[in-house]
Amino acid sequence: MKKLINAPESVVDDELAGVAAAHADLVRVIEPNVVVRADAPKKGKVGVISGGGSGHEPMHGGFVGMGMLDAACPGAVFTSPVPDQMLAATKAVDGGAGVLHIVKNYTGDIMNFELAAEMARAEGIEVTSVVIADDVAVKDSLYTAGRRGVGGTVLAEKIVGAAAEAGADLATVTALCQKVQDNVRSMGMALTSCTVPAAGKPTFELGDDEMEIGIGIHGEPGRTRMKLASAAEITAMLATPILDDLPFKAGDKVLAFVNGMGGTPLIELYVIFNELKKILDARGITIARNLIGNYITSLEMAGCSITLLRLDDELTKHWDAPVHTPGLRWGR
Amino acid sequence: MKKLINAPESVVDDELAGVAAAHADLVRVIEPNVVVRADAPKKGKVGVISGGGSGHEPMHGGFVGMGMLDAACPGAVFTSPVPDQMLAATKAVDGGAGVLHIVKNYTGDIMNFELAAEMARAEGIEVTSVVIADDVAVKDSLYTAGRRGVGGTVLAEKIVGAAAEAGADLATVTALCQKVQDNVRSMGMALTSCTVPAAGKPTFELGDDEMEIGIGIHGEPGRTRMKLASAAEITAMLATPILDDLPFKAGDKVLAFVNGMGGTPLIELYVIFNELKKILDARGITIARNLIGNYITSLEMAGCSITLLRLDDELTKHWDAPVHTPGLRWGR
Amino acid sequence: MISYDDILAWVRRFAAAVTANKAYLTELDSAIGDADHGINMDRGFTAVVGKLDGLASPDIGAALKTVGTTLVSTVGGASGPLYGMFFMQMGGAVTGKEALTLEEFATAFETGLGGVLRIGKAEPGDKTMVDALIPARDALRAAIADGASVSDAITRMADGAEQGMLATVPLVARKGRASYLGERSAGHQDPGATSSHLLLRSAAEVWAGR
Amino acid sequence: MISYDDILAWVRRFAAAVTANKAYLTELDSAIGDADHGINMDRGFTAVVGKLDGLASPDIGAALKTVGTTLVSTVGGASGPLYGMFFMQMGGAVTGKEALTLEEFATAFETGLGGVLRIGKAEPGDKTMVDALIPARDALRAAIADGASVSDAITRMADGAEQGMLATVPLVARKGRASYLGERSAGHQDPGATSSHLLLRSAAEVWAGR
Ligand SMILES: Nc1ncnc2c1ncn2[C@@H]1O[C@H](COP(=O)(O)OP(=O)(O)O)[C@@H](O)[C@H]1O
Ligand SMILES: Nc1ncnc2c1ncn2[C@@H]1O[C@H](COP(=O)(O)OP(=O)(O)O)[C@@H](O)[C@H]1O
Ligand SMILES: [Mg+2]
Ligand SMILES: [Mg+2]
Ligand SMILES: [Mg+2]
Ligand SMILES: [Mg+2]
Repeated sequence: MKKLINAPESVVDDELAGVAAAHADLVRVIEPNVVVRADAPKKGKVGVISGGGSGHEPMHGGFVGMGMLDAACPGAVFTSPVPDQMLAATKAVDGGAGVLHIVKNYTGDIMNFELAAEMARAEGIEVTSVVIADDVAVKDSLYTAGRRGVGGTVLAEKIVGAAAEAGADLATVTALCQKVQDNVRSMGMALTSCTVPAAGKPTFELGDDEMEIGIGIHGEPGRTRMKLASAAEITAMLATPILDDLPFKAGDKVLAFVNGMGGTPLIELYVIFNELKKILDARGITIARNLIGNYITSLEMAGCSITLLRLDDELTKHWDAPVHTPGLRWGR
Repeated sequence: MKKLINAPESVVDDELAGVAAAHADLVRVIEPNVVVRADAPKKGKVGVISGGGSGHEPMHGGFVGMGMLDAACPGAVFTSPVPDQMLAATKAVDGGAGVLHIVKNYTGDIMNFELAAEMARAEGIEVTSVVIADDVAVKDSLYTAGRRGVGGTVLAEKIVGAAAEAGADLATVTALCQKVQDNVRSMGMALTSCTVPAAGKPTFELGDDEMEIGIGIHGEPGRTRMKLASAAEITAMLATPILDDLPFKAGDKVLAFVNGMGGTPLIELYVIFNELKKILDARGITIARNLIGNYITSLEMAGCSITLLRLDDELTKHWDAPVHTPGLRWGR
Repeated sequence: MISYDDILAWVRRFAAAVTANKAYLTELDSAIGDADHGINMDRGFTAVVGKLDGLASPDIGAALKTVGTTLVSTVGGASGPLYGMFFMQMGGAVTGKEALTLEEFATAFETGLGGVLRIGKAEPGDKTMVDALIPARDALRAAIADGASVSDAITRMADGAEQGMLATVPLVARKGRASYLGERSAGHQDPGATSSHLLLRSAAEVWAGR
Repeated sequence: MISYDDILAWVRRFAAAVTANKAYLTELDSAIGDADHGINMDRGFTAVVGKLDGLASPDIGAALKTVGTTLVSTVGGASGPLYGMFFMQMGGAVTGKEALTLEEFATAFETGLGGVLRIGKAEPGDKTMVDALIPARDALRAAIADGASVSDAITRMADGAEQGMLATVPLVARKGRASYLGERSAGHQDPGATSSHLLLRSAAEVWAGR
C-alpha cells in the first residue's frame, strides 16, 4: 500500500487537522469529527448537513461553507459516520429553522442518520431527510437496498445549499433536494481498485487489460468486469443507461458532471467530457452547465463517473448562485 | 496501460476539444493547439502566455482566463510545444502592450520559446521572457541545465496574471514574474511512476515499498530512491531543502502550496499540509495563504510536491485578486 | 444460570475473536462489500472492552446497553447500528438482572434480534447477519425444549449460526452493499453472518461444560 | 559527388530508421529522461517524409531547410529545435546546390553542428547528441584528409558517431533532462547521441559502395 499517510488509524484525524488549518476562514472542526461552517449557526437559516465515510474527498467536508453545506460528518474510511456526529452537526448548525439531512442511500448511512434524527428531534430540533439514490448501475427494487447515492449528491448539496443560503424554509429546501434526486442519474467505472488504509491491500484485483463497469464509490466491485475499452466506448456504456433511465429527452437541458474517482487526471476527464458532449449532441440534449474534476472520489481509484441532472430555471439559478467552500467556489 | 483515452495519438486533441466544449465562456482553442482567452486580445493589456508539454493539467490550459493567462500552448505529452504555437499565441493575445512568456526551465521549453520570441519580435511584437526554475531537488550550477520549473509556475501565472489584468505595463509585469521566481522554491516526490500514452508503459519502475524523492513533473526519475516513509517524514524531506535554500526565516509569511501529481487524492494532500504546518510553525514561519490540490501534475503519477512562496503585500494582493479560469477561480 | 461475569466474559471473548478475525472479516467484506467489516467491528469492540472495567453495579441489562450504545457511537457503517441495536435491545429486556436463566437469555436474545430486524428490514435469505441469527435462535429454542444444559444449548445455538453463515454462500444478496453486485454476490460468505457466528461461538466457548 | 536524390534518400532512410527505433529511443529516454525521444523524432520525421514529395526544384539547400523547419514545427522538446537547427543551418550552407562534393558536405555538416552548439550550448562530455556529432565531424575530416571515398568517409563518420554514442554511457549528464539525475545518469546511453548515430549510419548505408 502506497499512501501519503502517517498510519491507517490516523488518516482521518490528520486530514481533518489539515482541513481545519487550511480553511479556518471557512470551517472549524469540532468533536466528534464534524466539519462545521465557521459562522454556524445562522439564526433563521435552515441548516443543511450531510456525511458519510471518508475517502470521498472533497465530498463532504470540502463542501462546507457559504452556499453549500453547514456541516459534514466524515466517518472512518468508507464507513458511515456514527449518530453522535450527525447529532452534534445538527445541533451545531440549527438556527431555529430546522435542519435537512442529505443522506446517501447506503444501509449504514440510512440507519445512522435515522438514529441521529430521532435523537435530534428528541432535543426539539426539526429534522427532515432526503435520500440520494442516483446510481443506475444498481437495479432499483423494493426488495433490495436500492440504488446507491453517488455523484448526484454533490449537485444536491450545491443546489440545496444555495436555496438555504437564500432563506428558503425547511419544507422548500427539503422539496428542492427531492427534486434534484428525482432528476439526477449517475453511473461509474473503475480502471483500478483502491486500497482502504486499514485493510492495506486493494479491495479487488483487476487484470492489466480489465475494467469494472458499474462501480460505486466505496471500492465495491461493479456489476461487470470487461476488457478495457476506448474513452468513446466507456462513455457510451455509462451515458446510455443514464439517459434511458430517467429518461432524458431531446430538448432537455442538463448539467453534465464528469467526475474522477481520485486517481484519474484531468486530461482524461476532459477526453470523457468530449465524448459525452458528442453523445448528448446526437440526442438533442443541451449541456447547459458542466462540472469536471475529482469531486466525489474513492481514495486513489482510477476511473470516472458521469452524472446528468435535468435542469430547469429553478435548479439552474441555485447552481449558479455563489458558493465558497474549500472544494467548490464561484461568485465570490 | 490503463487510461481513459481513445488512442495515444489523439489524447491532446481530444482533451482540447473537451476543454473548448466545456469552457466556451472562458476560452477558445485555435490552431495549432493554442488555448486562448475568449476575449483576447484586450487592447492595451499586457498579454501573458505560457506553455509546455501536456500531461500537467490543469496547467497551463486550465489557467487561461480572467486574471491569469491570456493563452497557453500545450505540446505533446511531456514535450515542449513548438514555436509555431507560441508565435500564434503571442499574436492572438497581443493588445499592443507587449507579451510576457512565462517559461519553465527545460532545455526544450527554453529553445522553443526563444525561437518563437524571435519570430514574434520580427513581426513587431514586444516580447519578454521570465524563466521559472524553482526545483531545489536539482543542484543549481552554471554548467548544467539548471533547476527545473515546477510548482512555482502556477503561482507565478496567477500573480502575474492579476497584475496584467490590473493594467500593469510589460516591464512591471516582467519584473513581478522575476520577483515570484526569486522568492519561490519547490520539491516533489513520487509513490508511483506515470505512463506516457505513446510509450505505453511506466517511465520508471518502483518497488512496492519504494518512493522517489526529488522528481520533476515529467515522470523523470528523481535523485534518490528510498523505502516508503510516513507523511511526516516525507514532508520533512521536501520542506527542509526548500526552507534552507532561499532561505525562509522566522517571521516570514508564505504561501504554502501542496500539490498532487495527478493520482494522489485530496485526503492525502491534507495530511501532508497538516505536517507542513507543523514544520513551519516550529520555524516561526506563517502560512498566510495556501493552495491544496492537483494543479501541476504528471499524468496519473501518485505523489506530491511542496512549493513555498515568500509573500509580501504586493504578491499577496495579486494572489488575492479575482481569477476566473477553468482550473482556478475566486472573487467572481 | 448465566451470571453477570459470564456475560462480561462472553463480550470479552467475542472482542478477542473479532480482533483475531479482523483481517478475515475484512477480506470477506472486500469480496462483496467495501473491505471494512473487520475494521469496523474491531474499532467498536476495542472501545467496548475499554468501557467494561468502568461498569459500576452488576446489572446485566445495563452492561449490555453500554455495549450497544458504545457500538452505535464508535462503529458506524451498517454493522454499528445493527449490532448496537442488538445489544441495546437485549439489555433492555433484562434490566436490573444479576443472573439469567437460559429462558431469560433466549428471550433477551430474541428481543435483540427483533431490533436488528426492525432497523435493518432484512428478510431471511437476504444474505445478511440475520441469516446466522435466526437459525441460532431456532436452535436455542429447540435445545431449551429438549431440556439441554446451558452449555449444550449455547453450543447448538452456535452450530445453528454456523450453518446459517455457511448457507449465505450461494445466496444472491438483497440487502447491504453486497446487493449492488447482483448475481456476482453469489459464491461468497456474508461478513456480517460470519461475525454473528463468532458472537455465538464465543458464548459457546465461554460457557463450555456448564 | 553527393546528389540531390542521395540527400533525399538519406533523409528517407533516417526517417525509416527512426520509426524502426522509436521504441528503443524512447526506452533510452525513459531511463534518464522523460520517455519521449523516439516518439518526438518519429512525429517529426513522419511529417518530414510527407513534405519531401512536394519539393519543387532539386535544391539540396532548400530541401534541407524544409526538413529543418518541419522538425521545428512538429517535434517540440529539446530535439525539435536542435535537429531543426541542424538541418536548417546545414541547408543554408548549400543553398541552390544540386550536388555536393564530400568537402561541401563536410562544411555543411559543420555549419549544422554549429547551429546545434549555438542554441543548445552543450560542451563535449555533457552527455548529449553533441557527443556523437563532434567525433563524427572529426572522423569525416580525417577521412577527407586521407583521401577516402564518399562511402568510406561517411562510414568512418558513422563509426565516429557510434564511438561517441557509446562513450556517453559512463558520463554524468550536465545538459538536458538527464542532468536532473546527477550521478544517477551515469551508466545509461544518451538518447539524442543514439539518434545522431542513426542519422549518420543511415547516410553510410545509403551511400555504401560509392
Ligand atoms: N439491512 C441489513 N440487515 C441486517 N444486516 C445487514 C443489513 N445490511 C447489511 N447487513 C450486514 O452488515 C454487514 C456489513 O457490515 P459492515 O461492512 O461493517 O458495514 P458496511 O456495509 O456499511 O460497510 C453485511 O455483511 C451484512 O451481514
Ligand atoms: N543543450 C543540449 N544540447 C544538445 N543536445 C541536447 C541538449 N539538451 C538535450 N539534448 C539532447 O536531446 C535529447 C533529448 O531529446 P528529447 O527527449 O526529444 O527532448 P526532451 O528532453 O525535451 O524530452 C537528449 O538525449 C540529448 O541528446
Ligand atoms: Mg463500510
Ligand atoms: Mg520531452
Ligand atoms: Mg463493509
Ligand atoms: Mg525526452
